[in-house]
Amino acid sequence: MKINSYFEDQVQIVDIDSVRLDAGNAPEFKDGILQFINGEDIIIDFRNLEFIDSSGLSALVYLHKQAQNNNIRLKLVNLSPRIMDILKTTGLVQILQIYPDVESAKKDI
Amino acid sequence: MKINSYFEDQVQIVDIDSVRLDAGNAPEFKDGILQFINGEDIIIDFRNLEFIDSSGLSALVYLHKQAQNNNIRLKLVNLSPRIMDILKTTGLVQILQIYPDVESAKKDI
Amino acid sequence: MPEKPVILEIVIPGDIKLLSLLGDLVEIFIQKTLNNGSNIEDLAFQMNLALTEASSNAILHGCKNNPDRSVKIRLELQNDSLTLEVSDNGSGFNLKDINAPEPYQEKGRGLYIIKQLMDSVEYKISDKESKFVMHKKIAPKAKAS
Amino acid sequence: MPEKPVILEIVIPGDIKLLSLLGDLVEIFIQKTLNNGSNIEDLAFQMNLALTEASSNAILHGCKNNPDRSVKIRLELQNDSLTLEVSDNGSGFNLKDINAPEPYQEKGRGLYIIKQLMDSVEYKISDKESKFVMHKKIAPKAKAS
Ligand SMILES: Nc1ncnc2c1ncn2[C@@H]1O[C@H](COP(=O)(O)OP(=O)(O)O)[C@@H](O)[C@H]1O
Ligand SMILES: Nc1ncnc2c1ncn2[C@@H]1O[C@H](COP(=O)(O)OP(=O)(O)O)[C@@H](O)[C@H]1O
Repeated sequence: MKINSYFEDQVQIVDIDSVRLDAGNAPEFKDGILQFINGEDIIIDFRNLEFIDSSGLSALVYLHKQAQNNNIRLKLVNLSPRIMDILKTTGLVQILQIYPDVESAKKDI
Repeated sequence: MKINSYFEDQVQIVDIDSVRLDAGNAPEFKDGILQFINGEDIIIDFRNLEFIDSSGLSALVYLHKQAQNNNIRLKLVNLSPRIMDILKTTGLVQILQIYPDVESAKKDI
Repeated sequence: MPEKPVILEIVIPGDIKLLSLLGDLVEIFIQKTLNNGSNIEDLAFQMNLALTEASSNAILHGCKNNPDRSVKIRLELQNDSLTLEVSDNGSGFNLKDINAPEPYQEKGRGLYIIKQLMDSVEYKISDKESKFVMHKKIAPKAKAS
Repeated sequence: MPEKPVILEIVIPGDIKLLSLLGDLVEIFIQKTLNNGSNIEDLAFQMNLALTEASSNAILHGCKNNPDRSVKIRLELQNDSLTLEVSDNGSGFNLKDINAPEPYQEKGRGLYIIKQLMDSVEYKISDKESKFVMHKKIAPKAKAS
């Protein structure tokens, strides 16, 4: 999994190249994102992601809680309709911060 | 399988959309091409083809012989390196008329 | 749909790095076997997810992620239904009521997701193996119009 | 490569329309299981072709293209070799010397192609089934440098 971080208009954006986030690579994803959770809000761009399982969801919940503990916001963008379905089924849309795209996530400060 | 025929500089060109030519669709291919074997030379453009089996090869041999009987030429173009390998292994490069692309097939009258 | 059932079986070592193979293969297999009908893509995706959940449980809980053990999956496609089976040689567990997990919970969403995707699930434990069986009805093939 | 073998089994009705499923699945399976090493793509393609040849024989000659019969394929991936098996319930045939076909011949290239692609082939007939078995050595996984 390649995790790539860059700044756009002073906002930290992280994108991952994986098409699948499952029990096989969720630990790597979790550790990879964790290092960016320090001073500033983060946007994770999931435009490449086509599949997520419950281990991937667990990683998102964990990272969301870590961000809260650090008083920053973790914003998830470009989630596919199928992944949105899974987030709805599991009730995670209620707690995670989800935006349609990078632009709308940047605007909401 | 879609078999599409058109004329370019008065030369008849036929292309097929299949990525596979095997025992499952070789009869359809054979019958589809047969109807174009009448008065004029034909170029078959295989740029979409990624796989051929012995039934596909048999169809090519049959069509080649039909063309010979009708005193026309059946030219095969845009064969992938892997398909060329199979034609070499089976000795069919010796009898079939193979060209790298449509242009070179058109030039060789 | 063909007259006889279509069956796919895969046996892999209990290694979580092989997990993605199983789900993706099942998705492709369903797409290619039932290659007409517009909702096949969704069905194939859902079965990928259900199988991935059951298989990661079999690998992580059943085999303790030990590649010297193995996990077997089996998909049987009938005319109007499909069955997914995931077996391991672990000691099994007690399949009780599967309830919706709390959003802030960090574990325990796998079986719940499976339950949402399938029509019924059962768990069979014998001396030889623990087998998780999942059923789904599928819409009969649409007639070409 | 994992410690235990990786096994793929598929059972389909004897219907030539399902032929492409088998070869493509085997190709994808090999690619995903041995997902490093540059010559994997070629190996996977060659096994697609060998399996397609043996399966079309099993469907057309073994099952007479009758979907009420079935064909079983099995791929076993070991550390340094792979075995492909194709079984049908037909009456079988006599595997003799496999010779290069004449270019103008319209049939009989399947077994010859298989022989070129594999290291060895055998044919086993029992009361229950006819089984065509193909072996291939594979280069051990290249160590990451
Ligand atoms: N194949 C299995 N072997 C042993 N225990 C299992 C198996 N599948 C599920 N379980 C048990 O069921 C529990 C719930 O599974 P699940 O809902 O998938 O959540 P999670 O795997 O995140 O804990 C697991 O924690 C485990 O104790
Ligand atoms: N599974 C099988 N069952 C019965 N006969 C078979 C089987 N496989 C191969 N054969 C016999 O071997 C012959 C040669 O096969 P092959 O080289 O693939 O060429 P083709 O299928 O074009 O005849 C077939 O014509 C058939 O008689």
